[in-house]
Amino acid sequence: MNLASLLVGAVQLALVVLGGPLLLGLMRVVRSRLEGRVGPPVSQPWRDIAKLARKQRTRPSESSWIFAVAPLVLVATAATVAVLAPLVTLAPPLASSTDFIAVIFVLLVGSVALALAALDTATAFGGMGASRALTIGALVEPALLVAVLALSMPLHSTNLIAIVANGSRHASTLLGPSHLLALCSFIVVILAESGRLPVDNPSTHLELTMIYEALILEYSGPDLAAVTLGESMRLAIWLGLFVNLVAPVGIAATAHPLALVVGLVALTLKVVVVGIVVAIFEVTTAKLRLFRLPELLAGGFILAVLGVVTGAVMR
Amino acid sequence: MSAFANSLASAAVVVTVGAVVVLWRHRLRSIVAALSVQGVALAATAALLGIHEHDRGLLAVAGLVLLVKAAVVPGLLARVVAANPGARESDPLVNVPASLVVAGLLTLGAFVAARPIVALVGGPTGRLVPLGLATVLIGFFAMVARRRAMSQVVGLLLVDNGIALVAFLVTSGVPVIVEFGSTLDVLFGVVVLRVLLARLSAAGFSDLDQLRSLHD
Amino acid sequence: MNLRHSLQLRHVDAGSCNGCEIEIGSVFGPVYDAERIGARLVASPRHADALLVTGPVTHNMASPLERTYLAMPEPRLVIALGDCARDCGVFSGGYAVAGAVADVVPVDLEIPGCPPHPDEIVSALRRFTNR
Amino acid sequence: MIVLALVAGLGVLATLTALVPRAVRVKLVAGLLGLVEIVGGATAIRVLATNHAIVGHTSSLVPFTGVRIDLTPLGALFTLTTAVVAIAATIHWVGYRRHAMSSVSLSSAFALFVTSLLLVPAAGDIVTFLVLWEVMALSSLVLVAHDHAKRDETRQAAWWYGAMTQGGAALITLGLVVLGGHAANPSFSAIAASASHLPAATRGAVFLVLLVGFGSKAGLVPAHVWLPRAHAEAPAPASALLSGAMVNLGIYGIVLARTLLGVGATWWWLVAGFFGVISALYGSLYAATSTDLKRLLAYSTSDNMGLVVIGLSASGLFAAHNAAASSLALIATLVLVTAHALYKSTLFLGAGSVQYATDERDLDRLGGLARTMPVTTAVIVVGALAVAALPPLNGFGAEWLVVQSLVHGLSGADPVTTVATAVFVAALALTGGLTIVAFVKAVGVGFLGRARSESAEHAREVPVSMRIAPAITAAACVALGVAPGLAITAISRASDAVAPNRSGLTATLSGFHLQALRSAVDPLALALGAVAAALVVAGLRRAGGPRTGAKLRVFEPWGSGRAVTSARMQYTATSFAEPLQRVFDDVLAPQHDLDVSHVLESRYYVERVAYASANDDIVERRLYRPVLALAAVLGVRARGLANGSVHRYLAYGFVVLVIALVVVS
Repeated sequence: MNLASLLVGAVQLALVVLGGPLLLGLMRVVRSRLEGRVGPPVSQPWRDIAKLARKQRTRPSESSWIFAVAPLVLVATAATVAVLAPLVTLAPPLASSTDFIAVIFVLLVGSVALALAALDTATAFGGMGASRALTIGALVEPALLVAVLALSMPLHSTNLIAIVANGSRHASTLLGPSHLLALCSFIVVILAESGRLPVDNPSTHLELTMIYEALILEYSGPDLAAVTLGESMRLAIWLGLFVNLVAPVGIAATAHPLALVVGLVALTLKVVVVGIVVAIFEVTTAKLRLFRLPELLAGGFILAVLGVVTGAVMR
Repeated sequence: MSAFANSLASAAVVVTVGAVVVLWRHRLRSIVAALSVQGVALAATAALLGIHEHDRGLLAVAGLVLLVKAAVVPGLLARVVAANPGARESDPLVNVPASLVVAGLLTLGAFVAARPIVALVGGPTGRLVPLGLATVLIGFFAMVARRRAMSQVVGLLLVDNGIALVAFLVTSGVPVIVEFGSTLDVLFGVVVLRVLLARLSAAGFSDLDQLRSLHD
Repeated sequence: MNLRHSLQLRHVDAGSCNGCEIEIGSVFGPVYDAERIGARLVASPRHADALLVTGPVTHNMASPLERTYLAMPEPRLVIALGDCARDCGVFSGGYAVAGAVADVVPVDLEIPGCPPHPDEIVSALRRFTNR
Repeated sequence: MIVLALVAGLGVLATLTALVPRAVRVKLVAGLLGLVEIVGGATAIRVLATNHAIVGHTSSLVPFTGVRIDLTPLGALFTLTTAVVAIAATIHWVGYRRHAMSSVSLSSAFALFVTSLLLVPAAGDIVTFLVLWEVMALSSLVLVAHDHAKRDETRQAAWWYGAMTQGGAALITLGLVVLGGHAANPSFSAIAASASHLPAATRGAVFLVLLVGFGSKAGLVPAHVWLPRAHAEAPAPASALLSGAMVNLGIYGIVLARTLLGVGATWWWLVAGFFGVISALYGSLYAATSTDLKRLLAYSTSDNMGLVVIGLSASGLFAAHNAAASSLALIATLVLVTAHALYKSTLFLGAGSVQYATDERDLDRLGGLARTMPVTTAVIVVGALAVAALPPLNGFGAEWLVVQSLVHGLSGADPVTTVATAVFVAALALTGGLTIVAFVKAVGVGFLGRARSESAEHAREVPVSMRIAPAITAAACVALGVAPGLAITAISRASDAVAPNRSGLTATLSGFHLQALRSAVDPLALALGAVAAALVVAGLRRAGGPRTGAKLRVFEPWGSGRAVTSARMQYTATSFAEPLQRVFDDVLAPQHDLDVSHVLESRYYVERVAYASANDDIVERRLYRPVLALAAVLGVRARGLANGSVHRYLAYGFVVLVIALVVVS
């Protein structure tokens, strides 16, 4: 880990922190336009965060330190991943230990913290959200890890940088059916993990249909700002990883400033495109009932299994 | 990995995924659509093999497969569905998540079971045989696990498509005439089944388990 | 208070005839689209900057209204929407009515009308969002 | 040799010391036991540090064969793990004594149990092994049955445990005796040398017998039924030992079978892997749906042992084609075993503290303990995050290594192994997800929110020794999590004793590095990065807030405008697990019972609605109950044979004698 790679990590972190809420804003704008509305400005989530930061924090009387710590954990884990993951560049700090599974589990720490905090509020909604979010999380896990297994097959390594670098060097890997199947399964995983339609409706006001929103009903002020920021960072990270697994075009192979600029622009463009696609998909889809979700997730799982089988067959 | 190997594998994978989608979706329209996509992929497999081996006969078979399995047969079934466009496989005997897990296990099983064939044929074609075998197994399972008569017909066609895929991959095209014959057989079978289906639904049966009442 | 172009609203129906609710619905619909000025309805008073109250306050809703107000983080605003919220309107003196919104929680802004036109609601909200 | 004799001697002394008067008993026994544990642990550390086994033989003590000691690095790792867990359990015991744990029989059983646990891995021949194994089994049975006079559940647990453990021991004896008979020598080293001359079928049969025997000790499904009962009913220090040390010895036994028999055929490990997968999924599913804290922990033990066996199977399967992945899988397994010992004993000791403070094990009657029992809660949170395999705790490193071995094992694998590996990964993943559900539920419902019962509301933090004990193991979880390098040398030496390490695994103090396989992970860096980021965000949060007025306000929870005054408005453990229970309805087949009674005057008015749902162990219900019922029926039938006539009994004896003579001739 040298100074240059730390700098690169800082660039990635800054991009994810600044860009996460903007991505969320962009998706809301696309949604509004498709609904025939002008919609909020793209910067609206940032305006909300800035305002929330100047409001009062509230804490339910029954809660403990878990409630206070969870938003910090959520943002901190997302920030850690933002620094380490191959988003803008293939040379982030600690490149040799940027492991796919580690990335997944670090993000998982944030989800678990939020679920515990929701149970800590002693409200029915919090428990409901935690129960549903974790049930989905548990059912997503097989699809996710088997997809990772399929992605790791060409190199027999789960090092995320190595996987992305291999894709950028050998385009034929990217077009291999095993890789494509794993990525299809990855889409299901991302929709579920980041609480987008058809898994969860991020703009619902009905408590009884909520999944992820129900977790954070008790947060206010700076806490809510942190949670909003953390969630949007996670969305940006998932989409960023996805686009780099699909098409690692333009990703900076070194920490050279020019390459970094190219990488920055390329990543932004790719994530914007995918974000728009996801938003369009969301407008055209209805939310699935909670008990239909296992069907979707099992579908993701079997795509990943097919990916592994195809990968093994093609060897 | 050559472009040929990659695209051949992709086409074969789409055939298997088509079978999975039949288990995955509830709407009969989607199921028939999946069958059609599978037909296209099957034709693509044949066409790729034909191009690769400069075999005109195989290209002709590809054309026939495209016509029959991607257009005519799904078209016939789609007309049955059109009578009742919202028809769904709403309560299958084995629920969807469990079916999909079973499909996964069948695919893994096919991979193990196809070892001797893969060893015998080898090469970029022979190694894809497990995918065809998986399609056959999933098709059989769809017939067992689904209630609607339409799903059963589709299951049968999945089995047939799977066998066709294996045949293409193993022999790089059975003698053209055999393939012609079997494809036309399928067409004939579907026509008969289509008539039967229309009769059944006219008589008010859609769930095959209801046919048991005829026995009593 | 400068809300910097961001105004989260928690809506409480304190006993309204639902006329105002219909107008609120169209405020956030395609025609008037209050989201473009940075206003948004939220699911929890903890997330809200302003309480959007409709209807006269009935006896049953007086305590929930007050709790909702107290549950909001400071600084907080209350908007009384419609004539009933301002002075109980036609329900004034009804046996179920506890009083106007101002009798239960401190009101910062009143939007008159029965029901108020969506335009008026949007322009009232603009006074907070400065857009 | 001498030190091990010292351990045994002190252990026996501690057992006898239980006879001293009650006033000083616990302190004296605990002191002596502490000495036993420290000496045992130190011996194990010496073996691991020098990489030299302690070997010895004395012809006294046991007739014919004597006692043979052979503490290899592998055994030493298990002894060391046991020693750490036992130290914590003993400290906890000192505080726990109010709960009738200070009686003569229980004190001596506890001492004997700890001593035998420490010594089983040091056994160098069949007889020594089996004798120690039986001592361990019987002394733990006494502990499980501690409350048998008062509680029916305890009696049941003791019956199940006794029957299962003796059945397992019988199988182990059978398997080992076959091997020893062939080698004509009871020592393990002689058996290992001669077992390769056995016919393949015999070796396979012996492996299966040993797998089932040791598997029942490790709590593998379907031989797990004793586990949720025994672990739940035993007093906390004993549960910690059962789950943190004794089940490990079941795993030790399976590894021992591998060292004795060699890697063997593929099908061995497919069978083992099958049981591993079933145990992992079944255990985690029941853990996720249990509402009893200690049952939940027990099922989770079953699940973790399943994962361990998955790792062992992967190691066996990969041995033929990929030595690197095979040895990595073995190391990963041992890392997982030690990690499990630490976090599970933390959790059991913490659960014991909760039971001590509230007299409750039911999650739905706990809650709110984060404020009344902060230390215990913090300890439980660490244990729960570790068992959920979240970084930077030790469970994460273990699970990461297992996944790595599976990923690398795919390289060069034949279709059968590939399929097995894919199934292993899927099982591992689903298990991981379900474990998170289980432990978020355990912590969230059991410790956070509002107290759900009087006793939980008035809970007081437990005595200091009971706070220290789980804190020791929790600290070890954190330490080995962020600095896995501390233990990896010892663990790879232990695995070297079974199969040489070819994985190229090196561990710096802060992480695992697999140079040859281009994978690495660095929990310390992750933790430091996250903590730094969290501090920055905390600073920003502090800087934010309104210019005027209070920055933080404590207010009642939001109940949609209603005053939330009742703890019953919270989600319960049952409701928390309800979505999962519905998803896995076909597997769990829970029993629902809805009883609606109407008022006399009209059917349209309901007087009372009673709803009961039971989620009892389906293996027990569908597999064991019918068999037991059949046995009971046969027993009743057999009663006809015994009608009290002495002549008839003599006739039976005569017939048997005649048959025996015929058979012999």
